[in-house]
Amino acid sequence: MRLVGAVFVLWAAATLTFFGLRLIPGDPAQAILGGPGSQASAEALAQVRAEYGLDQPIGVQYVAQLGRLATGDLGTSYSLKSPVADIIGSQIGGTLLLAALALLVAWVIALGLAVWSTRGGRVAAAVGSTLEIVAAAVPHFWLATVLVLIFSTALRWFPAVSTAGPEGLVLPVLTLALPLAGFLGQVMRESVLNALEAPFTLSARARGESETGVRWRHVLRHGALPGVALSGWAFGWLISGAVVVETVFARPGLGRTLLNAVQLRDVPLVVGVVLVVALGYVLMTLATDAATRLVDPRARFS
Amino acid sequence: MPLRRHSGPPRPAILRSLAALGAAALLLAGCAAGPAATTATPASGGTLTYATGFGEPTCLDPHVGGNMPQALVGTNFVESLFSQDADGTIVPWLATSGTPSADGLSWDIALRDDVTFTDGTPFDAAAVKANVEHMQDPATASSTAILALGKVTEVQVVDPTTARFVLSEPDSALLESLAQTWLAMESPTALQRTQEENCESPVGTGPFVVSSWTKQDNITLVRNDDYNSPPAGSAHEGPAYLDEIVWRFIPDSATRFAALQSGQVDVIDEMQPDNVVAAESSDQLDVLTGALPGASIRLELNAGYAPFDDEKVRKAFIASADVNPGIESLFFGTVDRSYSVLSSGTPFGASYPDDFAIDPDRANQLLDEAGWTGRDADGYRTKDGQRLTVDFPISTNQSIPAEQSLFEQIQATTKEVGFDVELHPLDLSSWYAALGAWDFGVTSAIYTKNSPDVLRILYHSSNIIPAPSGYHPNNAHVSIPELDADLTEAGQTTDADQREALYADAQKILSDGAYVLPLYDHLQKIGYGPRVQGLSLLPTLQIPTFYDAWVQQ
Amino acid sequence: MSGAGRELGRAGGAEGDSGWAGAGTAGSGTGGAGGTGGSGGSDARGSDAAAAGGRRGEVVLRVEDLRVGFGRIGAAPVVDGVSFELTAGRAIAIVGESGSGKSVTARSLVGLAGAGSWQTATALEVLGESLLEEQPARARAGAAGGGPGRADAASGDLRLGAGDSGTGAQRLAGRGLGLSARAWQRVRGRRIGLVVQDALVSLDPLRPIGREIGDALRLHTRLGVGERHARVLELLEAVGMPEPEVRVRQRSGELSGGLRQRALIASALAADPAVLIADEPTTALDSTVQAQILDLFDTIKARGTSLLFISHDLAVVSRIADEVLVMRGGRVVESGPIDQVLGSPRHDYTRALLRAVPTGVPRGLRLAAPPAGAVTAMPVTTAEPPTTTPVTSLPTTTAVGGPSAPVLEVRGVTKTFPVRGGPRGGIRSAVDDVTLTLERGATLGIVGESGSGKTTLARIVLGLTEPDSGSVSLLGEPWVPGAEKLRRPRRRLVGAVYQDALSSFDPRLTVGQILADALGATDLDGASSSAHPSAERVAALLADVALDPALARVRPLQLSGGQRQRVSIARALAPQPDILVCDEPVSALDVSVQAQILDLLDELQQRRDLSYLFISHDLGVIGHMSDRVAVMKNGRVLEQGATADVFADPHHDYTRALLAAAPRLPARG
Amino acid sequence: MSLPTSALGAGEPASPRGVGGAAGDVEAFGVGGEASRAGGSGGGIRGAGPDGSGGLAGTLGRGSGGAGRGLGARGPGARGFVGRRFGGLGALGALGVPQWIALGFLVLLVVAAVVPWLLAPGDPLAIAPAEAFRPPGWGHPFGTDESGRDIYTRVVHGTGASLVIGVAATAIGVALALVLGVAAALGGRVVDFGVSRFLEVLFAFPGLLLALLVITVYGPGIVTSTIAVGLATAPGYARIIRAQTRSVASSAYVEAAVVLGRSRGRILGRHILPNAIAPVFVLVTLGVGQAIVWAAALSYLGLGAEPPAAEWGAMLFAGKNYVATAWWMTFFPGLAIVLSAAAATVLGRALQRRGPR
Repeated sequence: MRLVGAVFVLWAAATLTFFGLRLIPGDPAQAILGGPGSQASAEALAQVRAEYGLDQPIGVQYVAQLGRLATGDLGTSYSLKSPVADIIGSQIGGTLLLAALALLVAWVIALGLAVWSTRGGRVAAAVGSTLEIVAAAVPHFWLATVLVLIFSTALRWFPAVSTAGPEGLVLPVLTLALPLAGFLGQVMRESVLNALEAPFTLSARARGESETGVRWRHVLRHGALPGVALSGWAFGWLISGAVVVETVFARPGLGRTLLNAVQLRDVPLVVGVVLVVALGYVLMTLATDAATRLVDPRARFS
Repeated sequence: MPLRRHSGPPRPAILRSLAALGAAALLLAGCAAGPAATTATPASGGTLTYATGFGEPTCLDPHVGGNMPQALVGTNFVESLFSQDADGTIVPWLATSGTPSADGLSWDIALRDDVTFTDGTPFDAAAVKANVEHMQDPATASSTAILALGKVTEVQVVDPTTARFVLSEPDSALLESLAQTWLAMESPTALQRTQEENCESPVGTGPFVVSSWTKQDNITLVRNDDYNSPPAGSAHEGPAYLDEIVWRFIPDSATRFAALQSGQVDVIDEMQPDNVVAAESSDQLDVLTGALPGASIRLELNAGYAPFDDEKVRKAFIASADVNPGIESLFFGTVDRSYSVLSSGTPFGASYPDDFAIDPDRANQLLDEAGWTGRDADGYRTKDGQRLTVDFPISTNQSIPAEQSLFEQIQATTKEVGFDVELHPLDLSSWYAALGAWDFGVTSAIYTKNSPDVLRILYHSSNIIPAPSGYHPNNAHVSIPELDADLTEAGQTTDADQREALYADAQKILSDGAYVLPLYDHLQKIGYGPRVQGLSLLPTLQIPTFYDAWVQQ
Repeated sequence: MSGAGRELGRAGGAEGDSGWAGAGTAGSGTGGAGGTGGSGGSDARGSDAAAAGGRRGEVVLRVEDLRVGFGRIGAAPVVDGVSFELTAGRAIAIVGESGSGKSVTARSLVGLAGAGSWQTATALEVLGESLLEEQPARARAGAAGGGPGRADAASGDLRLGAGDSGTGAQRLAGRGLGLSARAWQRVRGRRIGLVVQDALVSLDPLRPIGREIGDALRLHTRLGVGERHARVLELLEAVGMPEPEVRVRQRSGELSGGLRQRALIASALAADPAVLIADEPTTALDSTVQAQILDLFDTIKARGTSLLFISHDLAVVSRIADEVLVMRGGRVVESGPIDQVLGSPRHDYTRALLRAVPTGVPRGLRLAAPPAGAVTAMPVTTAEPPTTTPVTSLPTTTAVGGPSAPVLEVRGVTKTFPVRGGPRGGIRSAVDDVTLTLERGATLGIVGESGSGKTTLARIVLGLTEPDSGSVSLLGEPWVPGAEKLRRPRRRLVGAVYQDALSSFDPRLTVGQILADALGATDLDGASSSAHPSAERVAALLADVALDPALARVRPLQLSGGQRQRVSIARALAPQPDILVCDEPVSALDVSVQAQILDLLDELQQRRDLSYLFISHDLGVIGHMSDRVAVMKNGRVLEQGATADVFADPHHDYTRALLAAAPRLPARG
Repeated sequence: MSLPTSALGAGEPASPRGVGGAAGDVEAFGVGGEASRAGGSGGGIRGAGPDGSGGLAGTLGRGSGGAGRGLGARGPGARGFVGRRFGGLGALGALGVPQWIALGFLVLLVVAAVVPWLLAPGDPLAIAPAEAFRPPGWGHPFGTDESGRDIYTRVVHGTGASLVIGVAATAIGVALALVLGVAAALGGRVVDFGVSRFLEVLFAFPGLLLALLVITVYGPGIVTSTIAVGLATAPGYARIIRAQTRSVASSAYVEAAVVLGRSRGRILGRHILPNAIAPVFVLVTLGVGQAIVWAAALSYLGLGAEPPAAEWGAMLFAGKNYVATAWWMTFFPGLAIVLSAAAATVLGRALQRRGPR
């Protein structure tokens, strides 16, 4: 059932993208022949249209593309001229690394902030919740600019653009992670507070557990739980954020590929990226469901 | 997506004239002298990192498509038959000479016999023939070469070192055309491969070789140790100094400059005006500039459709569009106001500053005369209930932010006399679509071409008719028989004085008719850090060359 | 009033097991009275403590003049002058209704009264060791906290550490006072075990119970991992956990309520504390399970662990405790040996509480004291507020049918639900071939434990759930199954009263709107609801259920539990129904409030000739309310008949087990 | 770019699951816990069973609202949507200092949006090339931009556009979501299945791409980016509304209405819709801030308001090119975005927290 659902999601995403791109002004044949404005000859255009089946009715094109997708063939990029699968294959690693690190960092920040600020008194609680709200309200592009100004231009601690080494990941990851941490932190704080007030923590205290023990052994898990559940959503959010971050920090990745592909009307590439992202979302959702169920037996019994 | 300039559009750059490019030469000489001021002796070795804002090529073979990103990176690994010196004079490169037949219907190009492509294939006449065929193949979809070689019917291999270009009609610009990177020579062996493969790693004779291309990240070029074919005018012979060039794509201009400032990259292009100023005032950074040949940056008024089909309205617009203060403040003095349609890097440019005087009173009067007498609630002029609206599609790829700000100022100053200029920043595809549909009142388009013949492309009435791709270079919709005649004749004659007179007349017609509002020269602005020495621009297209460049270890 | 305290003190001394310090001001006396009692008790206690000798009689927990409050120190204490002594192997119970302060008392003994709390006591000792710490600033604290009656400031009016639990944000009050957090941690679990309220959610749902129990060992013993595991298994065995090896790895969500409570007790006992405090340990449990847990406490007590047992349920208390303290509004109103307090209560409140227990009270007898009587005169805010005198002037509707005409017949009703997560395609019978008859003017009680299917049956009768098979007829005509459209015109004949009254009210509506809505429904063709029922009719309805008509303007949220249930009843009565389906209508209420509601239902039935389908897990309530009773288990009716017959002579084993498990008061006062 | 509405406290987890279960934790702005915190001293004293309802929490709660709030607590299992109800404007009484600051700021924003000239009499579009790139100082408190326009004036005058985008985008998203969510919740299995799958697809679709497509098709501009943000946020809202509506539809008070014999239409109109929609207003408050941020993101990508509109995102977009030389061009519009979004969040969360039982 889940599989059917996943396939449906992928199909619908592909369909939506396919027709969505057809609404956009711009001739795909032109895109194939080196982009808009190129002085492609009429014969070249005609040849390309025939070759790619662009002279067929749109329904036929759609069925053909769906047929190819069904066999796992993502097609060939109009603009980059290489197989979409190869392009995605070469770009996905960077984005996944970025997204995974950002998610991890966001998690650590959010959970740390939630746990810290719920034990340090009123001021800490206010500071923690203000930080979360402000972080969640910061647009990434602005944050990226500010981070570069401070850490790259002024302090020269981290490079402004991505490098092969890990130091180049610091600013992009922070840019993505901080706003996300704001969101996760808000949710985790609630959950930490609830856990701190839950009878089972009273029970743990009554057993002689220290405050640190209560937090470490009980509260942390409960605080993390909504974070796990939200990770599927966070994945989609990170991909959208990656478009901006990859552009600002000149990192290779799916986000930049997607943006370029849309602007170049590279239908196969856009469809390919959308499918991969949708697949990633579906997998992420399944994984977080499974993880939630693993961590929280209540989910199994409800 | 941040704005990029030039990433997509082709740069048809056809050289039709052997005439010297005096004005450009002076400018170039001055600029190129900058880095050479250091006295240190060149040292071999090291890696240089270049960050481009022009975008990532979709194919490294400059024959395929043919745009600025390809030319920029391609200059490092492929070479042309000819080059130009700072004066614009054709100088030998892979070819030693070019001789036209008496009737002008064939050219014999003599080739060097000691050059080998980096894959071991010898460079000879057969290679030239294979290259021309490749460029002319519709599947290659070369936008530049197809036009530039439009008159070449075939290439005959006379002997291994002589290639004969057979023409359908005389073409005095053939050698200039061949000087461009988009018509550079590639290994015929490599061209046998699929286009996909050739796009990944084209093989030329250049000082560097494509080592790897990580999409959306970088292209790595390594030194060609067997290199022996520097263009005339180079500072040294033999292989290049640099071990390696890492070619990166940093679309965001602020990030690009930050990377240069932090020393993360050594050279950047597409510098923003404020960054140019910052770099020039810094003792760490230097800037290399050169005016790109062809048309200046200018506004073209769509005379084919309302409201600019009325000359009075066009004149009113130009009389109210006060651009000088903006050019001064937005560009921090890095550019000068131009009153010529032609770039200062192109000969025969003529200036008519008086035609562009700011005079709001006159503008109002002209609009009144043109019947735009009403005013609506927002202060815009109206005629028969229609607002005086001018749509202004802006290509966010082609127009740099300072330009876009300038357009906003034009919008503000023309509003005072009642124009409702509506700015529409568009991505490249949408922008071309808008232009193709004549769905605009005014626009700004770039055209780089190493000859005043660019005027014919831009303003000959035949170019109102769109190319199969839907694009029409004559965006001003200028259709004047006398102008057509001037431009055609100027393109055929070889007499410099006659050409000057013809072009001056043509430009006067354009100026009188108020079809174009010239703004300033289109500049190549290259910034580089303290490690870099010996960097210069190749005069043909003002592209940086790294053959003589070296880095301080 | 303070005489009670003195007398108790004597009684305690005579027993030799616990000396009762002055129990503060019991009742409406002035604050000063408590003071004298307190100091007197202090002396008495001192001699008792000196006399205490061997293990058996040793005082393991001594509490003197404990005061706990929240907010400003000394202001509005929620526990006000509680004192007692607990000796080894004995059990003391604290009994009281919501808000009496009994849970706070229990938790403050381990320094967990809650965030923002303050606590003072003249003595608090476990096994002779004081849990108070002398503070140089005590004089100030005394001035802040003590009234004129706090005579013994010189001997140390001491602060306990304010609660270091809770959200940290509120911990300010605990700053620098009382035991250090670390010292409290050594007490908790090791000296005093606490089984906190609400067993179902008091174990971390994300951790295996073995880890939860093992935590106490980890914290208080030097046992290694393996030894701890072995000990955990022993503990589980000791608390009667079946298959301990399996259970030890399960999390609380995988255990039934009874097993959770056993695991929780095991975790509290793990480090072998001298005192085990159990806060409402049986409340959420079915009566048979409750009986088992009480047996477990007996065993624990028999092993020598002293028990402090907190409960609202006098019957449960009577089963386990040696002594009892009756608390109300933070004060001990009466205390003494269990038989004495329950057998011959001296305080009106105790008497009222005992009287309110329905168990064994014949049908028709009032449970609550007459309105405006002693109970409501007590200066305590949390009890059911005074209500207007029940209106007697309404003309009683006369029954149309004969006395034995069935108004509702349930025939062979079966309902199954698919079971998720079980074996493939598993189904569970919620209601299995149930046949019942409800006669006019009578009450049919349905009793069963959780999961017995009684609520599903109620929903079927209400036409909310379609049965798989079988039928229900109403006044002889088909009712269920059938299209809702056909049922709707006769809906007014059947009203419903729910356990959770609050959630049955639209939160946007005021009491008046809710009732007006219900009155509007009287128009039989439901659609024509435009006619706005008058405020008078709403007021009359409120008066019917003895509520102040002024309450029409408030939202149910602002009402007390008893008031809400009255509104719920008023709503059910609005369309002039013949039948009320009452699903656990009193199980969320305090016993005194429960008594009032049951009295109200009784009275309404008599006045209006209503027929009740009355569902409860509580045999006492069922026995008091029902003419006939049906015993349900696993969806089946095991036995039904006249209430007296079934209770006196149960035919089914399960019924017998239920009756045996139901805690009873030793004797009616 | 789907709005993280679930993060705002009311969302279902990603999987199509009911309201209960693990969802309980995600949406665990549990009433009980909330109440005791709000009361200031309840600290985990949450009753269950006879001793619970209103017991300690009620006793301990300070102020008028405190006691009542404790009453809803019936153990964690009972928490969730049903308990979270909107208490109307009475909630304002419970605002703390940060909430009042946020409210004050939002009032200021509304003033700036409605009568900008009160706060900034200048013309936001008036250029003065000679005055370009002036740093903040006398005359130009926030400095000037590349065309010499006063940034303070532009920020003030940009409030309207930004707020309208935020509110309109959220309104579009919520309106769409209401239709989808209510249809899914009440429209029977087939409709629910269809709508749920559709929403899942939208979720799986990168929100920014959805916005990109909309904008590329219809051209950039305030209207388009408003629609784009609205569309992209709709699925998040729709899930919440669906869950909320289902929860209300299966609530005890709806059953009570059935038992009273009320017709389906009347139950829908009188009970289900009002109770399902009430919390949406809170979501809108929370969503407006995020919508402003996302609209700004589109502007940043050059897809938002057309120049020279004084819209905050567009100002950021223009300013980013001069970030090294004229930081004030990005700082102040950025600050305006962050503060507005944060203020809306603070207030929304206060309403969400204090309003319900």
